[in-house]
Amino acid sequence: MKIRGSQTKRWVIGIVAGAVASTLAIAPSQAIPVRSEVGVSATEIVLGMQLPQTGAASPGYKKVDDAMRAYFDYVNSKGGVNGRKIKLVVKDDVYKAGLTISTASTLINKDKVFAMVGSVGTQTHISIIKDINRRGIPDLFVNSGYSGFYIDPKKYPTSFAALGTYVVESKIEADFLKKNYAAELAAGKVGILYQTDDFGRNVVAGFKQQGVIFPAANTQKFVAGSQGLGLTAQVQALQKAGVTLVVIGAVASATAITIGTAAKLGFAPKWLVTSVGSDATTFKTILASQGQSAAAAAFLLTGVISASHAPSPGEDTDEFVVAFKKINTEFNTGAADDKVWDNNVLQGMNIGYLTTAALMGAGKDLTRKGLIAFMEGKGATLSSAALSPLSYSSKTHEAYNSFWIGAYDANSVLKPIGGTRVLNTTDSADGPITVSTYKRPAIAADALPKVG
Amino acid sequence: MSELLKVEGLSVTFGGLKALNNVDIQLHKNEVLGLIGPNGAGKTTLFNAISGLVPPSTGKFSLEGKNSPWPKTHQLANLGIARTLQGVGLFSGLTALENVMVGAEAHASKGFLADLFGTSGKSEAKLKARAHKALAWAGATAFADKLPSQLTYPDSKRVALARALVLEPKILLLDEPAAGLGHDEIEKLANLISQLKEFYSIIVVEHNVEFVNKISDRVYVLNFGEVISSGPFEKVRQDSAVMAAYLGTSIAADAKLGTGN
Amino acid sequence: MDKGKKIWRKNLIKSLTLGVFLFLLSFTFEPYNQGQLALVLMLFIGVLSLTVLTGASGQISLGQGALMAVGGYASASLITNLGASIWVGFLVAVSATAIFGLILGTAAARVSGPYLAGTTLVIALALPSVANRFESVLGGDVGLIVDFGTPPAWISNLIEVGYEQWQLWVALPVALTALFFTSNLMASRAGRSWQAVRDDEIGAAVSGIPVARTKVIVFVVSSAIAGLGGALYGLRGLVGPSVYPVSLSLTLLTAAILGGVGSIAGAFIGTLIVVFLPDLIDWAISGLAISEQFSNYLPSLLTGVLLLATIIINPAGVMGAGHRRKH
Amino acid sequence: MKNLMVSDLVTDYGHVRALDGVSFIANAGEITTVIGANGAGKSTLLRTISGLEKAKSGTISWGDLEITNLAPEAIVRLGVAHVPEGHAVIPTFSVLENIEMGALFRRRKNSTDVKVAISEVLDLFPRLAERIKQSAGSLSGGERQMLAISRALVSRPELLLLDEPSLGLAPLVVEQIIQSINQLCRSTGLTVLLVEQNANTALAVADHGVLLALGKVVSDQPAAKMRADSALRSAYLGY
Amino acid sequence: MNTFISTLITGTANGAIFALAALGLVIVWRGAGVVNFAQMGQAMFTTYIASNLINSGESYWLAFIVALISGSLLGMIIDLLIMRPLAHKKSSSSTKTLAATIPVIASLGILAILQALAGIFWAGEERGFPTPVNSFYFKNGAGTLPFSAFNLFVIGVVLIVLLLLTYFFTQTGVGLGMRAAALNPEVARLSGIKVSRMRTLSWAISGAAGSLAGLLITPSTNLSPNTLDLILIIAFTAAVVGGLDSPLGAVIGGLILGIGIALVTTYGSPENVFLAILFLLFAVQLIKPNGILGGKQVRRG
Repeated sequence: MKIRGSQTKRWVIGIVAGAVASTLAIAPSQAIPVRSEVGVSATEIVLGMQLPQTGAASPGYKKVDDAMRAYFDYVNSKGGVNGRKIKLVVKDDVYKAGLTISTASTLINKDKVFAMVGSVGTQTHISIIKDINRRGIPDLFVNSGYSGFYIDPKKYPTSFAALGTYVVESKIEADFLKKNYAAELAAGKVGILYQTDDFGRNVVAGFKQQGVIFPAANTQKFVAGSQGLGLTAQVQALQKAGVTLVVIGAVASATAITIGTAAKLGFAPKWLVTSVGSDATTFKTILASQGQSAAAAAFLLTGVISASHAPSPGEDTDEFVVAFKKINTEFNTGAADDKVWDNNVLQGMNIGYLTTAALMGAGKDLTRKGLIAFMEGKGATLSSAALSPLSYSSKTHEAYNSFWIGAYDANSVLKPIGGTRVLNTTDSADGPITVSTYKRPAIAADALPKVG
Repeated sequence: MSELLKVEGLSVTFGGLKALNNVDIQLHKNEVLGLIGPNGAGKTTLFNAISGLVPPSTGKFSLEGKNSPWPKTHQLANLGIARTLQGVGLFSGLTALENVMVGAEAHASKGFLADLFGTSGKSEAKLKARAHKALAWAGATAFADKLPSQLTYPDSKRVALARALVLEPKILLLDEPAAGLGHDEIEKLANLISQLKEFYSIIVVEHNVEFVNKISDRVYVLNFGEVISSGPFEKVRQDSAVMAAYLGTSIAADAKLGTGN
Repeated sequence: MDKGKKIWRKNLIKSLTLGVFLFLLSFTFEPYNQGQLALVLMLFIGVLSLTVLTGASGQISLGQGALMAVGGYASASLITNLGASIWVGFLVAVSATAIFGLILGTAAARVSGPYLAGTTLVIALALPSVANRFESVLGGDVGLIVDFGTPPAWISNLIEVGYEQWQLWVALPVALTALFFTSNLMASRAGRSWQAVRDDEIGAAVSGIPVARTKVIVFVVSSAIAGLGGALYGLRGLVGPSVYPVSLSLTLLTAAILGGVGSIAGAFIGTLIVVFLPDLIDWAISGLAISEQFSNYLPSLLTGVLLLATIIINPAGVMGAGHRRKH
Repeated sequence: MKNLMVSDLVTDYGHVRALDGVSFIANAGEITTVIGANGAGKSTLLRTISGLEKAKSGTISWGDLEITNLAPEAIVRLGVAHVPEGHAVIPTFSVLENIEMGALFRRRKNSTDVKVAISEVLDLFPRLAERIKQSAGSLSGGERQMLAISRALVSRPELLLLDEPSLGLAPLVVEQIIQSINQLCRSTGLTVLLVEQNANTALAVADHGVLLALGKVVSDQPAAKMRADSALRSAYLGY
Repeated sequence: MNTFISTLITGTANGAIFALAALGLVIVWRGAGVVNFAQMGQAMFTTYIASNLINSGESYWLAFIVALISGSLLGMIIDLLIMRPLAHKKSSSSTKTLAATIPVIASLGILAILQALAGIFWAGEERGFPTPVNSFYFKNGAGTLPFSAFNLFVIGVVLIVLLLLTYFFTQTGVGLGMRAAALNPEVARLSGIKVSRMRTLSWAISGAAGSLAGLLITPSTNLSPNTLDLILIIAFTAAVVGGLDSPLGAVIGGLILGIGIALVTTYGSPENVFLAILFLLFAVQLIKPNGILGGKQVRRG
């Protein structure tokens, strides 16, 4: 046909033109550029981070990046690390893995980051971890408690955790239950509500490892993200089962719905909430926007048991809390809501602190290999606001291995149960639980890490 | 003379309404059959029943003396029955030529894999040649590469006719071929149909009675879903039942009186 | 005058031309744009599946992303559980999705228009539940980690290949295969009969086309193409529910509409638009004092506006349906 | 008194020229019938007058007003009611609702007036009054036709466009409906434009006849004369 | 308390809300021939508006009224700006076959825009949403009754809305006109009914119904740009189960879905909820394509 004939002709012309253009263009790109480490110049270190800044998974977490940047800005105001200013490029992935892959590509190829720091989320991080590791890009202080990322450094040599793993935390919580609620456990009066994802399943696994197995009638679950259908049925079932203590393995918003729903049902068991779900700010924000008064929300949180590896953000006497709070006030340029001091801000500050320490430790001649070597070799010697030591080594890239158990007081501050803080230590495998003897080094007067 | 197509005792009901009641139709070889009747008499329903678009409640269908179950619409083509549609029914996204090629596909060797691997070029070329021939028959060669939306109504009717002709069917069912055509065009169409008669047997549903008179060997007159008269047009026209159906009772009586005088 | 005797030759030339062009072009690209181009090719396959389904047969699916997921899971579970090569994964993805499409199409042949749209949307939303239900095979919420791997030795010995470039090199032959076969089908009886059914079911039936069966075939073909695209898309790093969200289906639909439903060239152009629009916006607003919150959502806002504008101003899209026949 | 005047009206129906320069006058207070074979353009004529189809050229005047190509809902408000072909009622509505529908736009003006109008049409078709609560779908063909006419009449039109009321109905029922219309026209001065294929029945009651063939007026004369006109039979049966 | 009864009551309260959302879909489908996939996106948007008002100290009831009014305004705007031009646009021959799907695509475009706007205005942040009445379950001595004042409020409000809508559609002239315009636009126009105005009205009513559903469901689901997608799917399924043409069917479908989901969650596994919805949708379409109360006419589209 005439039309198609002419179209074929156009294609042929296209081919030739394209080929010519391309061969011309190939020449310069074949020249090998003088290589220096990506993302590092004499004056700057570019770091990348991705997290859900918006969307359903964003509550709480969206504050972490602002806090990190505030700390880096503070460091920069003091001259940076070895004369280099730290620049943090942040991408919002809305907690959709498809998008994470694209934003990671942008960070790596367009923004040319030296390393990734503090990325948030398990499902999203899974989608890029292999690629980041293959490229040898340091993937420091990942905000995910999923042990699969860290326990086998041969698999993911560049990824390091920022949190204790879900399994470690759950094992320590299970141990706490066995010691303090033995009667309830024996009577089958302890139940669990968890979300059916890696996080929820890891929580169940941690308890199981310690021999705490929940009877079927006391076990309720929901599909992560589908709390949109309400959790009334699950809470009612727990109420009917007559449990007096409920473990919640869910994110903060679902935890808030659960405890709020239970209150409405007149169901008031003891709650044990994993640290992920016990974010006091998110908890109170959600209950408050449900129309609960601040007092009522605080009341619901009072007495809830949780675990932490760090001081509570409400501990006004803790030297790290005091120092970080001051930096937050002076340097945080995030939105008004995102600046409000809480555990998310504390976590962000802490990652900023650790990142600075690692960059210092990697030395003046900053390379990716050097940074990872430092993390594996000396990472465990770094100190931070956390009350737990770090476990980085060539055998594991887990971070904190110790947790203390506390309960929220009327001011929504997590306070050690029994008044004295006891840190328990274990690993993500079958290791025993022991009491930690770690003493956190003090923070320097200028609130900068001292390495080497 | 053997019947090519025979429909016996055909009834069609819609809900409680009897659209066709015990209709018998025979079509002989190389014959043009006219199907006429006032609005709502059931002409198109009869076509639709023959072409499997509406299910008959009773009735027998036989082709070349052989009884067969009522065909499904897409089987018509294989049985050698082609039909045009009242609303023309061309495929708006395809050119006139491609429209006709679709009609010819029943004759083409089928093969999804050949299509997939692009090796159906030869049969494509054959289809194209056949389609061009059919377009030529229908006098539509000039607009082979046009889309239906670019055609005038009479031209698109030619393409629709070509799409039916390309099947080289035994039986051609033409649904209101003259509707919407001008005087000259109707003249040309009548000529074409008398040429086609050499090769095909044709049933025409049409409300232009003059046209039907010109082309048909025999006509069937339907009213209220029943055949009220049949035979050569001249004879049927004098039938008082036909006059009553068309003109109303008393005027039919007047007319009869008139012829009587 | 081309007698059209060798459909495959014409389409092969067309596909290879595009392939060679993109291949050579990729050398001039930075890794970022190589990656983006690879993404275009992956999504292009998905859009092609809609071109077949919506463009050729008039059926609409909001679950094309879910079909891609079927392909992704089929190939990924084979790769992770049995250590199969990605090339085997593609074949299995196509077959598995074709079977799935057969089941879906048989059911879907009974519904059309908004019913089909709604039903396919429910399928897309139910995907995470299915992944959870069969956690041991499908990896639950987390999904299955797969990737393009590294180029074989005979290539990497020859030339240094970046990861993005390797993505592109894998995506290119796969996309071209899809392009080649789709072009063949659309240029021959199969495509013609699909369009006939789309335009006038009764007209198609009296022309001897079995309408119901044809609709199912279209579904199978479309699903198989989507499956291939899904397997490829999964190789970016992960096959999991959050890789194939409902928004992926909507992206495909947007690309198909923007480019012009039913046009293969339009599918490519539409995909280029949806992939590069965010970059374009980034570039356009850089230097403007716009809040991050606003700039984050600007691409999806503009995509929505573009979609509405297209269907209001010119529903035939950039290329216009049936453009190749316009005189 | 208003006459309906149609001049040089051209309307395309899809691709087909359905009306090709139609001109005639329907006198006030009379029944004018438009007859012709299938496809002559009779229905298109009514649909163009009532605004359902757009005229390509030509004018339609209703009294002093030109109503060409106004929206149907506006034309109804000017006192022109159209009963389309095929017993156009809404089957899931009750008989009363179908009738009320026709008076909706008048309701705000005077609701007692509407009640009176409804009772008037029910007087005209007492069979509908008996079935007032029944759904329209349960009515016989003839009753549905009566209902469709009632729906139009309740808007108190001055001109009634009636399209093939006899379609598919038994002769006796047709007779009854035509007579009701005749009676109404004579008693109230309603102007009626009656489209019929059943020429005799229509001409029997009409004052004036317009014969259409292939979109053109072939004869326009008093009904009594037309009955004897040979053009009539030729248009229908091809003499 | 009895598990079965409490499940039933929870299911009924949720089902009443689903019914409302499904009813909104049915009204626009009947009135304008569009399945509006943006409906719960509109509801999400207006609920955010209400939430903002409440957070800034206004009373719940003011926010409630504002949400309903903005819901109906949003519906009207969508019709006037997008759907009406689309309907009036002469479909060119090449897109004629896409005519039925174009409104669907348009509604998806609207959904995308609304969700993007929610991101721009409210950062897509997840929020709770208050209830106007106490949502604590009633106490009976030591035990707890299986319902709260809010449950009663929801069921009551939905009942009142249903009664009002029934009255509106069957007893008022405008309602009659809307039904007529939906069922037979041509006869309606010949009766002097302004059909396009009736369509706009159905968009407005549907928008308000959707908004109300949003206000009532978000206290138990929280509010984020995507939470209500789920409700759309459930409402769509409810409407198809009941018959897209039947308002009563929508209500029954909503209740079936509400109670069904509660039963699956309690006695089955919450992981199966979606699969159950999908199964129900397929089963109805295969066995009774026009729904439980759907008309006999061949489905459009």
